[in-house]
Amino acid sequence: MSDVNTAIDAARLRRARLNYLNVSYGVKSWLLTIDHKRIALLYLASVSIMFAVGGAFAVAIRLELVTPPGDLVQSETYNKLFTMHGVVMVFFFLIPAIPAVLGNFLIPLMIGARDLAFPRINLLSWYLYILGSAFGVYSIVNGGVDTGWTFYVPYSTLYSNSNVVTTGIAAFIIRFSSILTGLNFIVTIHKMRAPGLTWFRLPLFVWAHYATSIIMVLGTPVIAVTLLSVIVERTLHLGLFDPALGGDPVLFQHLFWFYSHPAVYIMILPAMGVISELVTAMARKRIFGYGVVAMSSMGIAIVGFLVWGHHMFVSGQSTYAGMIFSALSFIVAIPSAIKVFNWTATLYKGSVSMQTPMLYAMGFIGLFTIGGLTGLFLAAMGLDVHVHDTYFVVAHFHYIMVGGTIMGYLGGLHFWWPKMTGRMYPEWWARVAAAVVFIGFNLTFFPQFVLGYLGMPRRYHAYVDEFQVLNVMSSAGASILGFGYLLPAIYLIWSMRYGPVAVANPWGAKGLEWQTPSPPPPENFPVQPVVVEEAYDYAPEKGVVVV
Amino acid sequence: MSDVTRGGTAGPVHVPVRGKAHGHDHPALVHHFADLDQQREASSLGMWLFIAQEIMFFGGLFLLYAVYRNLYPHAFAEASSHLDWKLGALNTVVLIGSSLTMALGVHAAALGHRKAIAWWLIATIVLGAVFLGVKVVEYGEKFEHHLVPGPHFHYEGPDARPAQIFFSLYFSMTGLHALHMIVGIPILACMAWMGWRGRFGPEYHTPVELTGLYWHFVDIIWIFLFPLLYLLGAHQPHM
Amino acid sequence: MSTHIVGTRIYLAVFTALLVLTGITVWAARHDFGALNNVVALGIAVAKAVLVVLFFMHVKYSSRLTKLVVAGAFVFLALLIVGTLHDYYSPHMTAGAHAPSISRE
Amino acid sequence: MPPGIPLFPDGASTMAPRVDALYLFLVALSAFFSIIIFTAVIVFAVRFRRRSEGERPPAILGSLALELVWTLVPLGIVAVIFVWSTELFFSMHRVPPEAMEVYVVGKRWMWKAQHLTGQREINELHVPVGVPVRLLLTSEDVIHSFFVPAFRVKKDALPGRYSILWFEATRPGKYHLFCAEYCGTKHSAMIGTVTVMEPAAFQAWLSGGAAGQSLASAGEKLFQDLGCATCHRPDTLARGPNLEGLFGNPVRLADGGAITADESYIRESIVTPSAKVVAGFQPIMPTYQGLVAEEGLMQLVAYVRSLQRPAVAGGPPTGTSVQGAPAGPGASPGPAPPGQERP
Repeated sequence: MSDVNTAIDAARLRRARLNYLNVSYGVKSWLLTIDHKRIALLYLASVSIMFAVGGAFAVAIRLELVTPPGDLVQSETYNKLFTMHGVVMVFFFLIPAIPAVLGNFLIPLMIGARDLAFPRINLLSWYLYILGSAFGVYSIVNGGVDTGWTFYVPYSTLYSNSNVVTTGIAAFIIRFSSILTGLNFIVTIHKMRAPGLTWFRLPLFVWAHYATSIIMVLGTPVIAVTLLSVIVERTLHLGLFDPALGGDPVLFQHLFWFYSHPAVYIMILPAMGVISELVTAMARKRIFGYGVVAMSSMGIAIVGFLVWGHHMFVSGQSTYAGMIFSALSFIVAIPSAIKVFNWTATLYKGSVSMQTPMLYAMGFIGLFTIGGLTGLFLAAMGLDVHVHDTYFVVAHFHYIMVGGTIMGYLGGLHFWWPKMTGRMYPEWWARVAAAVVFIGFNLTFFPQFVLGYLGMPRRYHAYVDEFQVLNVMSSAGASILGFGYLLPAIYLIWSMRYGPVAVANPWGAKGLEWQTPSPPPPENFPVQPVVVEEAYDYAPEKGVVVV
Repeated sequence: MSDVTRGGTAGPVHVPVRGKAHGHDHPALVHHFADLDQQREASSLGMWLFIAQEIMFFGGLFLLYAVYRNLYPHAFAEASSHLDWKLGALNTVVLIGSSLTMALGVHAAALGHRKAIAWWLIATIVLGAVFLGVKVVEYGEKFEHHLVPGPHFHYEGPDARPAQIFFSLYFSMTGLHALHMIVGIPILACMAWMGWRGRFGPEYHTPVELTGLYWHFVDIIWIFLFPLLYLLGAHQPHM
Repeated sequence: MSTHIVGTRIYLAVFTALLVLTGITVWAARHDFGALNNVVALGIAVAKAVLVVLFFMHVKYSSRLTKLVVAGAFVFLALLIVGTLHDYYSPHMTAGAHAPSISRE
Repeated sequence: MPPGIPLFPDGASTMAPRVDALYLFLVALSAFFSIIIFTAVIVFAVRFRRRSEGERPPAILGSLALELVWTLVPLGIVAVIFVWSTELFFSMHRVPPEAMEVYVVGKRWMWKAQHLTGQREINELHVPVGVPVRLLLTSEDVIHSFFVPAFRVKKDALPGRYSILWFEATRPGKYHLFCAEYCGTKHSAMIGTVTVMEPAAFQAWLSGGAAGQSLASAGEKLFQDLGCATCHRPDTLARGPNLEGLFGNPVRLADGGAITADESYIRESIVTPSAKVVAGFQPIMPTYQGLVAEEGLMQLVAYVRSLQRPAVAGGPPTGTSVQGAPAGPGASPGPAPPGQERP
């Protein structure tokens, strides 16, 4: 291990090397960059800001819910708070977070390419993201929007008095950012792989992003046209969704969930890819059942398109349509379960290091397991009738999106931080933060399962007294969770300047991204790498090529 | 030392990668591609994925159409008879013609026939403009007859509400389609100019090829819009 | 691996076929085939689209990947439309409640 | 958990124990799998912790047998859950024929209920214990959702269509009624109480207060006021279908289709008459969209429902719930117009 680093350090000194960070300076060199690594950092900065904005709304929500009556803010304000929390977190943070930051940075490195296939389109994606965010921030500053992130008609088209149109435009624009990112990834993975890097040698992170990109390209346009029709209907009132004019509001729900359920997989699949990387690197072991894990990503992406009706069991969908959607929803649970089992089996007889990325990976596996299993409650129609639109659903999707996606994102950020910045983060602080996040998360969201089964509906500004104890627990947990998120924000920024200088491969991990210096040179690899072995080939007795 | 190599690279040896024989020094080659073939394949796949997302984008509107058509079959047929199927058929022929000239333009580009590229693409632009001109006439007619959805919509008979949905879909779908053509025409002009300047040849004509894919896709959308919008009520005695 | 050059005669043949099919669509629309009206209209449109995709867009001569992307896009479009229409056509168990309805024969 | 933290909601309907059983089964199943996964992850992480940097663990590529086991076993388990939960869902949709009817309209931000006897309530619903109750739900504006946690039932109330929810309360008491679908500013204030009473007490409640006229007779009044009877009459001058004995029976339509005349059909025929024209009639009826409020439409539905064909012996198609409603307008039963289906 150490001799590796020495060798690479020596090589680095020899070349007095340039990396993608110091190759040029100035605002212009960043805003006009077409280097995927710099664009990834632009995304990192922008999604972090949006995460902070969305988090601030969450804080206000949890503060309001400490007491049963709506006493902190007006109902109208509260409705805007949870709507904007949802809109900002889903559209501006969760969907772009892992693909646009980690995926952008890592996919070309992992497949031995110099850049994504379309670097200018990649930059365009970021500008679309910024333009969409600008509309989003404008909507917020202009008084916000109160429809819920789901924009259900006819409330959003006929009754809401808030900024539905500008928020719709924001989400509409940001869709194209997402579509172009997905398109770029698919082409890159197909056409830019290093010699010898066959499909079944790809890191699972790349497989996960490939599956995600399919959803981005095929699902996102549908929500774009749906939002467009809401905007048109709200402005011109043509009757597309107004029952008084012959329209059908349930049709909107079909269109909305056709994208928005697969969108959940846009959020979780990349995190699953991250976890596959973390588990193998931290256990220094091949993934258990590579082919199964890779194909389960594809299975989730495709079957995930066929389950949207489970959001509509009580909304007037036909009984038999509900039955089919329920059956498919149970089936889509299987590949997720398979992944969890395979990650667990990978640890068996491994050489497990309990550094921060591993803590996040373990947290992910635990929380995703709970999130996934509670998904079964919601796919089960007879039970979903009771828990639908209650805090049970809120708890479930936060276990997936916060417990899953954000744990994966933070784990990945720590794991690849040395590669991205050339600096190590402070290990002790990072472990503390991981523990605090885990505890705070569970305290925040586990009580919400109970609240949901008790019958507390979601999106309630005021609630009946018997729900108070659990709400107080949840709010208390939220303050711990918020503190847990502040820690990495502080020490990661600190480490960019003061952290110990990172070697090329601090984890002793496999994967092409670790074969180039930290931070990588602008062209990624000094020479074109050639792959001669399977992914995660840690075992010394197998597949070794000694030059 | 052995660790470095086990990581999956064959060490610091410069390995010749893809077919360098082909278009390796062409001015159009972008730095991060190994050769023109890789660049062409990547661009073409990108364009196809773009078309795939376009299909889903229009797909949302086709779904709205399918549901409301099934809910209100009679109203849709009757409303459809207010469209002039003759103009629709004319436009179909014009657009198919423009697809032909587009295909011939791509063909000329692949052969490197400088002037032929420009002329075929100009023919495509002209046909596209004819299509849009007919569309303007049609829209104007609808406007005069108060068939534009919104406050001025006026429709006789008991099916005014579903008819308004029909016309909303008519304007959204044909409008979005026309928008795609309006976007396409300047791109065609640009390609014609580049073709005239001799930028394309057997080795490199990807931009023309991709523009062609886009233009043909727009044609395909119309191929579906024509029977779905114009011909529903054709066997009804209305017009 | 360069572009396949398709002969201009094929283009002209496809163009003629498209014109003929357009004529058939218009003719067919003026005759009532009952329940088959949609099948005929959409069948002809699909045939035309297939001709354009295969010849004008060169998919016939393209890689399997291109064919897969084209097929995949249409499959997902079908999923969207069939999945939703299925809700409108399948029955509600509770008598008295149904979608803004489609009469069933 | 310390005392004072509620963990389980009240159960007060026939559905509650069945939903709870499935819930508890799933909780146990989730606990079982979570514990297995957690234990395995922690035990492996500790037992196989990295002891030295040079460690090289064995390469284990996978095991087809294990993959099959952890694919097929979960598949079997979800199949069981699917069958169980779908059966439960279906029984939530099989309304007992003897169910008592209540008509409910959601409106921002209140629930308005009308009993057949004419009692009206706002944000309250009184029902007897031990009797199945069928709610006909709709909304005047946006989508609402009628949710009674203690009964474990919920159904969206949609504008422009009817949806149906039924329950049978098992225990007298007062239970929460919530709106579960976000409906705007005062969504969280769209709450109320369902009061379950002993049958005798419920009868007393029904007969007490100013009930006024029954729902069907309110509907009849509306029917007359709107001039419906000009065309919908059982004699030869009828320009619209005769409504007597219509309810619950199949109707042949002008386009060749057929439909059962249920509440949704009757509502649709009032607001969108041209959608389904009865065979043998011209589409001449004007729309009443916007002219009659949802509650009025429900009264009309109740009235049409109450119209039985006097000539036919045997019970009304929908059981006891419409008893006490007046028997149709005074006009004598003439020959049914063409197209009117006879059972």
